[in-house]
Amino acid sequence: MDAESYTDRELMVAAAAREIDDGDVAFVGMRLPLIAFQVAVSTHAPDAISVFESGVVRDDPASDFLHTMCDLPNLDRALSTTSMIDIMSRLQRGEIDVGFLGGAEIDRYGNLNTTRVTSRSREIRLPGSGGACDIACLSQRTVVLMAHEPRRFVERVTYNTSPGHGAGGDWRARESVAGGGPETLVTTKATFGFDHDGELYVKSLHPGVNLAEIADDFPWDLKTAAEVTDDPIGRTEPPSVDVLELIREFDPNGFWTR
Amino acid sequence: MDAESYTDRELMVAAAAREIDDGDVAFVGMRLPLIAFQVAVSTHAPDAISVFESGVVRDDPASDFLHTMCDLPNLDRALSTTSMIDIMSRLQRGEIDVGFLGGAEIDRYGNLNTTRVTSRSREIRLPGSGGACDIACLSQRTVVLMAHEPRRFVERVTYNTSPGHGAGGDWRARESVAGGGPETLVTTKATFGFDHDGELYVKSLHPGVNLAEIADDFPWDLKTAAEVTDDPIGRTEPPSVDVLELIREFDPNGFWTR
Amino acid sequence: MPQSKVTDLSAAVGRIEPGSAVAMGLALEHAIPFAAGHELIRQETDELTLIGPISDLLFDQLVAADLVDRVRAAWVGNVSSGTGYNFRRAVEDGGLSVENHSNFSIALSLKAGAMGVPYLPTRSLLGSDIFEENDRFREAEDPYSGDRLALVPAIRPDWTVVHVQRASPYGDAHFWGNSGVAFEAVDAADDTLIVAEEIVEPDVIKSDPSRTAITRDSVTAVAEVPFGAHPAPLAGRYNRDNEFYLDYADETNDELGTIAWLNEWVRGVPDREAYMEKIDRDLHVSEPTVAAEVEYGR
Amino acid sequence: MPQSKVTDLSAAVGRIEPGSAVAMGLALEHAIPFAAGHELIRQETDELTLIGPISDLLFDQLVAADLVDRVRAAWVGNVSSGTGYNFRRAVEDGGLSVENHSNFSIALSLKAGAMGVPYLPTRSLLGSDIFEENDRFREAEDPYSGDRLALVPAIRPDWTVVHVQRASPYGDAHFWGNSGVAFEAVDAADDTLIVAEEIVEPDVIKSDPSRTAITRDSVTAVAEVPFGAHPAPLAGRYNRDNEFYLDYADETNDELGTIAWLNEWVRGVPDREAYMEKIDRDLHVSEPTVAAEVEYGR
Repeated sequence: MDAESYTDRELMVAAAAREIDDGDVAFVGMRLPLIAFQVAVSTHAPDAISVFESGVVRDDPASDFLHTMCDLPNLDRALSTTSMIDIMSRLQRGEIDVGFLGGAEIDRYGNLNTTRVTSRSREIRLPGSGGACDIACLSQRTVVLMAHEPRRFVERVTYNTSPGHGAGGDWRARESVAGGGPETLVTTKATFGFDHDGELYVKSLHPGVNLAEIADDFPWDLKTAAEVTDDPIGRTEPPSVDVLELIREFDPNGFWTR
Repeated sequence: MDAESYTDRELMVAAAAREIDDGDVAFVGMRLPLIAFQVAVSTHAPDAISVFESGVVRDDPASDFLHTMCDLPNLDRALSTTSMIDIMSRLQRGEIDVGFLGGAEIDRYGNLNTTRVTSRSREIRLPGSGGACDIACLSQRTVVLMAHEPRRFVERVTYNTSPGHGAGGDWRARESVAGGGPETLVTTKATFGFDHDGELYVKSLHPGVNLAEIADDFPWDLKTAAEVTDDPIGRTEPPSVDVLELIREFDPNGFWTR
Repeated sequence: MPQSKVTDLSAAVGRIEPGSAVAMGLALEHAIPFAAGHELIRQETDELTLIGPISDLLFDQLVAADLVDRVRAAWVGNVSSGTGYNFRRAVEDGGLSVENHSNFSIALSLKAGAMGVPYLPTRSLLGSDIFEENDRFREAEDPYSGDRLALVPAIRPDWTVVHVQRASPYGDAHFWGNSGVAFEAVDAADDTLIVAEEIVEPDVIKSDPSRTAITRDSVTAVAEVPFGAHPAPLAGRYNRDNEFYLDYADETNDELGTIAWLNEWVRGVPDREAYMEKIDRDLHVSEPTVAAEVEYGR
Repeated sequence: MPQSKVTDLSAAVGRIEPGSAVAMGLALEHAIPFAAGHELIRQETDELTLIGPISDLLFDQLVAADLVDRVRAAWVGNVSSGTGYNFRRAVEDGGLSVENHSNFSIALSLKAGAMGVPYLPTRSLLGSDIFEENDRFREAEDPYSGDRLALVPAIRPDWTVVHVQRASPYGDAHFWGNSGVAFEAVDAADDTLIVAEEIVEPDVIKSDPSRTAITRDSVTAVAEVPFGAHPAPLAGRYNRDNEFYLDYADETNDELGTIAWLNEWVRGVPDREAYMEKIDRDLHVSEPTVAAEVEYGR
């Protein structure tokens, strides 16, 4: 294993894992968050538990690689294998501390689209929400993971599958959207926060990335930490050797992370 | 065992058992209906199943005497031991063919009171509805079992715990009460039906009982089968030897039936 | 390592403050947490609101001990004999407020709390005086069909107390046999006390995750109390002690008898162990049915 | 004796008429009734409405076979690779109508059907275009708090098809592992087809009634089909065949490839036995975890 070289996705997993606090109940979806939870509970968050919309509740990493949340290693020695209504009711009761989301598009206020996009005036159908809309509406906070591709950053999503901060300001309260909305976006190039108005700003750049390189990827004037907080733009901490080892244990063939 | 002599309650159980058709899903409450279902499924209704609000579903008699629906013999080798919401949802979906009810008071239109009665101007608190209100509202039909005591027959119940035919006529439809309402009342002296207007009428007298003897028990002019149908008042069939044997097998010490 | 929530029953019940709204006796005649109820009596935790569908004796005992201001239930009595004399006396004397429910309406109240919604709609209740007398139940028109419906608002107990066969020290619990509204009440409550027949290694729970009825995130305290449901039955463990219910009915028909009963069976008994020695009856399951094998694995 | 409902899968699926609304693939990636889906394709049962939360390939295959008019789902694709190419093509070409749901809204739709109420309220959906674009979802004011809520109307499928580990000939079934919305869909449906890994004696089911997920009164037909969920996993029996999902993605990127795939894996295969011979992979659970013992009895 070469700890000096890691993939963008490995970095995203490491960054996502840090967003799970110890004791959190984390709503884990497909792909990278599956691994991020396993890393978090193996390192700084031993008391975190994960819930999956399929009905699975776990307090530890699965015993083998997971293609999906329903692979048998995720069911085996789970705390509970129950129903979707059970899991979604925890979400609706406000008991999910952090939920993970992805998207084909994200806009200035963290709204996400996984339903349909337009490419060269042709409409492209995407798979749809899954549980994303529910997680976006009802989690105490959400963390978004996305490949850093300019076409994904839009002023306003074509279709608002998973509400973020809407049109900004007190939009969530006005629209009765219960949860806290997006708190962090991790792309393959940087980590972003959302300011008091719910607008995206760049918080830290991943190693080797500079601001000029990504600013043009956004069709609006991208805010930075320097404008929003007193802190300058940071440098995203690379994954530690221990964390990389764990990622490669949980995804031994790099199916999701390479 | 003396098949010639049987108790009033044994007769009621036998009559109640006859109200369960083969293939029925029967909502069984406490006491006598517990035994009636066991008799029915052992005789003419082998394909009937019973559901209990506690969460029990059975297709056969319990292996031992039951004081309550939750005694272990009723849970042991049940088809399902589930939740109340599961059972009540079957009721609300309209899938319960017949439900059993009792009451401290019944009125002209089959409304039942198990909440509070007035005795010599003093209010007496009774245990309450349990599932009776739900069974009364939502079963396709209900069968009421009551000791034949004049104080129980009232023009209008003091408190309508379990709606019958309300004020008569199309009251249930007007009030959006979903199920079919009471079809039969079995007392210790006679069996009653309800006419097209929802009013109680005497259908058959138990062996040894004559009409004059019971007519005064009702504070209104009691209708009879002769007025409602073309049939004369019948004579309730006494329990057969086989049925009595079963009742005494299911209630060996006569806890409920003697 | 997750934190152990194991404590003795007395300390666990001590966390339930006077004035609390407590849901208990939720699996109907099955698995009633009598040991916890008796501890409430010994600790004189008063001004309680009790929540449950039917309460086979337990509510009557807490009312007898004068600890209850309000009952929100469908049925309060003694299933073996009918009347709960102390409940009846307290209501008739005006000292106890009752919110009358049907079993389904209390189930839906707790389910609404469990689902995190303010109410659930139902076709039950309509036409009854339970509906008419309580303005918490609202009439609504179904916007799709125009049908008349009843709305049942959520109940969110401060505490839910349940008795289960086995739990891990972290509060993950297996339960089998009929559950009534027990787990809806756990999900709806702010705090849950699990009284377990047996505390087991976490691996036992994890060997059968579809048997898990409660996960740790809902649980405040876990106490191990063998026979903690007596005289109620517990599936696979012990049968109902019907004689006990009949004796209670005989002995609590008046206030003096009730005081004597409470002194003998609750106040004069330090804990469940002493209580079961006093009972001295063998109620264990004598003809076990072993559940068919189930495997998980990978 | 109750009536046996056992029939072969072909006859059972033959009872599903063209034009039916069918809920299947309800436990998410787990226990997907692929065998029944393939039988629908062989029988060319068309004009279907498909209902489910996410459909890991199954809906894409039925769409590929041009049997589907409408999908009511939260997600349609291939969890291993992302896109379901046939679903995507059909929608983009305008030949397939989609009612967009979230997982929770499809779950609540089926739960409302299961509970026998016209709708259930939720705090989800609000603010999303899923809510805005569909006038079946209604806005409501909570009469208790004034809060804004969304109402999700009931869905009552004509048929629900589920795959379970074991069922009795009468239709009482045990299931373990995560269930998604499978049993809500069974309760909501007019008819249910159980595809069972194994048909067992009724006594096996009755040995563990808290494991029972379906009782006979909901069931129309029972078919025994070992490996009937492949390539989906089934708890305790076989793992997910990820290669199969990836191969499908590779081979169905265009219409010709799709036709070839359907001919090879569905139309050219008479039944599941032949299909599994063709798969020739050992997916059995190799390291079983045995569930802790449970007893009932008296």
